[in-house]
Amino acid sequence: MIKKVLVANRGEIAIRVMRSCREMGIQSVAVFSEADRTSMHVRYADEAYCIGPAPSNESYLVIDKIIEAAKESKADAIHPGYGFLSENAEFSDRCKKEGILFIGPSSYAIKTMGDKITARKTMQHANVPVVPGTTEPIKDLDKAVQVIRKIGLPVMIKASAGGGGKGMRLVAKEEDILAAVSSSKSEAKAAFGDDSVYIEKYINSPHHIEFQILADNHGNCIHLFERECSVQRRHQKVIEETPSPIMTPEVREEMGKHAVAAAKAVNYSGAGTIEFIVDDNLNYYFLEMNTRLQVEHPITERVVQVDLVKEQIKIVNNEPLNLKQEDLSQNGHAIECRIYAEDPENNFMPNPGLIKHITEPLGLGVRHDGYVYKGYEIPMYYDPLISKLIVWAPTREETIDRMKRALYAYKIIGVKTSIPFLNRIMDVPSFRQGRYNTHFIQDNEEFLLNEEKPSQKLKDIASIAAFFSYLKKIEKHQSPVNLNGASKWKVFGRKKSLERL
Amino acid sequence: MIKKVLVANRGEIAIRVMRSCREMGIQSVAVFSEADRTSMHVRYADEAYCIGPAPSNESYLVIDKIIEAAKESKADAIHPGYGFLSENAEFSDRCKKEGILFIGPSSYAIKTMGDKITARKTMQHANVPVVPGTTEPIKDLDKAVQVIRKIGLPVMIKASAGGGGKGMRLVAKEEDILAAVSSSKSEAKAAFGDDSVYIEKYINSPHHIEFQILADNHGNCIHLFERECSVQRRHQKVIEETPSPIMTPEVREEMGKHAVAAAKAVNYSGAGTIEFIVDDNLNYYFLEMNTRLQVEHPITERVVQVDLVKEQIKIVNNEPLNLKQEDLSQNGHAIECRIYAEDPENNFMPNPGLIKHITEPLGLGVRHDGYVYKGYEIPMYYDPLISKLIVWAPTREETIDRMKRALYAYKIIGVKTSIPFLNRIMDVPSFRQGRYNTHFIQDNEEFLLNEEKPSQKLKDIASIAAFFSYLKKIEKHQSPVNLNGASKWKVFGRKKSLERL
Amino acid sequence: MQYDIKLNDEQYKIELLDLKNNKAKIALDDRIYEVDITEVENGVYSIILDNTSFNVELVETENKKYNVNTLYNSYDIEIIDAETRYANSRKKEDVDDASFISTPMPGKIVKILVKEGDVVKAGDTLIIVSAMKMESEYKVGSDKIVTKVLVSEGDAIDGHQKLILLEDIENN
Amino acid sequence: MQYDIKLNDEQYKIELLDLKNNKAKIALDDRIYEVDITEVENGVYSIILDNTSFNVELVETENKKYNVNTLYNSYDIEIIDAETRYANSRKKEDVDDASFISTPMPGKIVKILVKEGDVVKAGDTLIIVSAMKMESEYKVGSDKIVTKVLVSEGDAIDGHQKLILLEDIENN
Repeated sequence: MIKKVLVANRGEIAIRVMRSCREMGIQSVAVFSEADRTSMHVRYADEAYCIGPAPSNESYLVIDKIIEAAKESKADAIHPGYGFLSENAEFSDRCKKEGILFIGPSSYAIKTMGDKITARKTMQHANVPVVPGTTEPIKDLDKAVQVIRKIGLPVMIKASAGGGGKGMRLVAKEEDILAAVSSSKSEAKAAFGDDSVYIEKYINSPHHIEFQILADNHGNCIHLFERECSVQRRHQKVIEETPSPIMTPEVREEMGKHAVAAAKAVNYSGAGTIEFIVDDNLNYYFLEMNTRLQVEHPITERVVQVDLVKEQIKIVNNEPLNLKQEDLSQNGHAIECRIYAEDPENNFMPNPGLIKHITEPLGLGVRHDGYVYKGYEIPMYYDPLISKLIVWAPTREETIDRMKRALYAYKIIGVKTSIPFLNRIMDVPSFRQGRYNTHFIQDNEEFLLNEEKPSQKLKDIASIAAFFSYLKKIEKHQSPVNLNGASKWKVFGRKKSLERL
Repeated sequence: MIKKVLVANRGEIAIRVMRSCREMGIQSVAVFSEADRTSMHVRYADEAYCIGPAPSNESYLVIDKIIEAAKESKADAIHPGYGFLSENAEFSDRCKKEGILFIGPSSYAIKTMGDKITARKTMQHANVPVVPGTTEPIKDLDKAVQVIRKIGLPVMIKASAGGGGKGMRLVAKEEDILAAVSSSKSEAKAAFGDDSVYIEKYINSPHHIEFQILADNHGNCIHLFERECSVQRRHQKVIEETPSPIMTPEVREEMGKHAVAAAKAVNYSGAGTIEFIVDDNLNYYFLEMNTRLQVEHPITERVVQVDLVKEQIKIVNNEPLNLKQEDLSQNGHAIECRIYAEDPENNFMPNPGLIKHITEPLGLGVRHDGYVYKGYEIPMYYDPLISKLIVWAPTREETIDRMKRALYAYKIIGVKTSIPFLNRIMDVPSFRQGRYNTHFIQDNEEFLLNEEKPSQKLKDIASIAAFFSYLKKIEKHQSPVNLNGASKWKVFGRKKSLERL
Repeated sequence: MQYDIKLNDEQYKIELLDLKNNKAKIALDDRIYEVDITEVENGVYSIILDNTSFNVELVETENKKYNVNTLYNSYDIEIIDAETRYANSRKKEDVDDASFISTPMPGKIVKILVKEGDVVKAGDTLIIVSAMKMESEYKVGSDKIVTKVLVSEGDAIDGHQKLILLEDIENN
Repeated sequence: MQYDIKLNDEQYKIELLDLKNNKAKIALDDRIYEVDITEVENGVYSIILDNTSFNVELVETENKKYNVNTLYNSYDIEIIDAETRYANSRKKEDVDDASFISTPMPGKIVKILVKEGDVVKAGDTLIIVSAMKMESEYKVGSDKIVTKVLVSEGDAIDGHQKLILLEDIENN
């Protein structure tokens, strides 16, 4: 039985994991870089260990330091969160070797799913549909061209070792094939030291739909239905929802079965996600598997009413799953908005800095998973995710209304955030109607980035507030500190008071 | 269709109502007393009207002022919240007369249920079980004594016009009858101007269990199951939960039917609560009806997955209920803790004052309905409720664990609160086991009020924090302001720095 | 430099032995602590001692007096420096022969039952104060004379504000 | 007393005509407002105008300059008082002939591509800065000479910090 968990992460996910630990009576251990001494996860944890300088590759990514902290704290298990070491096969192995439980899958599952081509082959073996394309890395330029002609245009060229869009090329026209393949290969070589590429049929107006799965060490594997993640900006998810507005019960059941088959094909254990690319006719193809907890896991938690972190821990405790596929259902609708410290008006430039004020949204149907607080300075070294706003209601329409209500009440001063941008997404007709694909943000860019024109009155209200703030400062400099908050102020020759301002 | 709602209330409930309005696209109007200019409901609303001085009887209780604000703002409807004018039959009538929709029942329902004896009679008529006792007000002392002898001891003597425990007497022994009746009558006379009393059989180890009902204007009436409210201190609810840990499906169904019958007996419209007193053998008796939204309504909202304020508004809009009794079920478990500004160590004395700091609990399964913020001063004129912490989980046990986790993260500095007291309730074995009745707090007073003895280390940690705060202040006075936060400080002759402290 | 520190009814010596960035070495009587301490929010300290993470929240209630909260405990802590020691020694004598009525919290004066010059007996109610709908009676602990009534009925008052001044009867 | 106030690119006259408790009468050009205004939290104002409730949140970014937020809009507002006017008139001439590279946010210097004395052409990248895992290239807008490089590779920098000083070529 796990009694103490080291969380090898920071930010909102570290706290989210620790909350479930606390509910289970498990002690939590934080690790932190020198830039994170004041971070909330350090304050929330029972124990805290400094593991080095600010840059991740000198702290959160250094396996030796994490293991050392785990040993010093006598932690039974390590939860990697998402990002950092969460999909590092070596780390999974190392934990095993050191006798520490890794709250995640085996290195075999991570490695198999981590290599795109191996994953494709494994899925084909398990009869999980994959995007038509090559199953072998192609090193030869001529071969690539042949294959593309066979599959038929348009196609995507992707780096075998790749990720994050690097080495990826879309080819729509015959005459662009040669240039695209060669630039993809050279970019892959530069980024990953391996110029292997593979080729996939390009799906028009694609939807990104993923299935959450849970598998225990006793051969049980279930899926917890889908998440629709097509609202993306530069391949980064912005908003997720469940159920998917385009899904049908029949396709859901089929895809769920394939998701379970995919997980079983790698003897998966723990929580994982099977990502599919889906076209408008609900043809679906395996895209990849994320062998960890996802950022967007809370929408599934709400709709399926399961605590995924607790399930992860129970699985590592060797308990059999007590959730049965036939008992699970989707209950109402949930949407997650990711709140980033970034400036939508300035090309979404990250905007780290000091949180001068924060009002968090609360109330019925609202879950807010964050970590920043008033006076906290978001460091520039890590992901600019501030928090996740998760909203539930019985229907999709009411969920959107509730999300707008929550965004209305969510205020952060000090850093720019994506809140106004997210609010505008809720107003886009095609989003309201649930008719959108991964081109959604691109297609609606103009509407989304066009700030509402404020009225003269609103501008004057803003001016008045600034003016009073100025007057108050002036007053403070001109009169000595007064203790009861009420002072007489005669700058303008008339008796005026700025009390309570 | 209602387009604008005036909320004739303040504090958390005003905001809770406005949140649902906002989700429905309804404008909200706040009213506020002079003491409430900075209150969150004024900030949250679309419009705000000052209605007089701080004391409630000069502002929130003055019907004319509320009506005037409603007219000036052109509000279609008034939501009274709970307390204040929410169960005032005259107010309901007045709204009707002025052509403003009252989001609550008719004055007939309020009046009938407001008078205990009329309510008893009406219930007997509707075959709803009532506590054995008198159905006529007893003015005569001798008559009272006779009746008591007939019912058999122990009995409760209650004021007909009463409420809040005033005029209430428990009589256990024959020789105490005379004194109890006469003191009850004189207290009733003084408090309500009416010395009528009635007599009820006293229920040993009673449970307070109430049923939420909803009734529309088309003859539909449903119940949304029970809430267990037996954790009380001086007749004030402290913690509520649903489902009740002592309930059986059979009794629940029976009680639900009686609750619906009770509401129908007064042609009820809107949301209401039928309170029952229940003994250890699940014999249950009608106690009273609350003809308004209850403080504890959110636990029902979570478990039955309904927004009760939206339902209230839809009913007043003359829509038929679209919830059907047969479709409703209880989903998991929810507990509410009421967080008061009071000092449990000092006889629960109200503790108004300035909120110097607040950290609200967040995360999976947690709903927090509050209204205070950092820098807000809780006024001394109103109820000291700061917020309601509502927690949900699939099982009762997990809900308690989650509540403890939420209470752990909930920090308020500046006023004393009931948080540590509530946390201790979660640890009482009989609470954990769900075996408790309305004597619970009294029975466990010693455990509940005994603060955990801190270790020497913990006391030293506290001393160190105070000491640093002191040193920091000293430093500030001795050296000029420094802008980059890092200063050299040589008070002790050695090179030391207090930077970042 | 050594200070006295009072925690509730206990008193210790406290001394800062060393400080570098957030790392402090502190002696409390003969207990030596090496802590990593930082004020993360105004009045909120994060302290790491032997890798255990503590959160402490405090408010300065009066000059050099703090109300300090750890997880579920609350302490009144006072730092006694040279200045305080001097002030205390001066105050000593005249503390016992004067007296007053005050309330622990803000409220409103409902009723004043005495006037200046009244002789009151131990247990007599002098004043009734309401706060948050609850009325409390404030009584006198021993026989006294009312020397001054500082408030009127209807006044809003702060916590710890002097409401009525009293003197022992022997002194008059 | 009348002030100039700049909101984004617009400029108005602003004057406080009357103030009593929270109630203020204010002129903005010829628009007169009577508002109930109160700072509810540090930097957060609640303003009631004709019974409409507004929430405004602001941060002083520089002396007399504010970033002000209403519901979904954000403004840069500057109060121009006599002092500012004087300072502005003095600065005027030497603004145009000097220039520099800075970044809008804190970050870390990844690479510096120029050294002092280099002649650079419009569009040349001078420096690469990373913040939150994203690298940005900072280019020069017109032909210039690099007069000073104020930072080194690996340095952590603040937003708006001057990194490289430039001068027009004609001046040399």
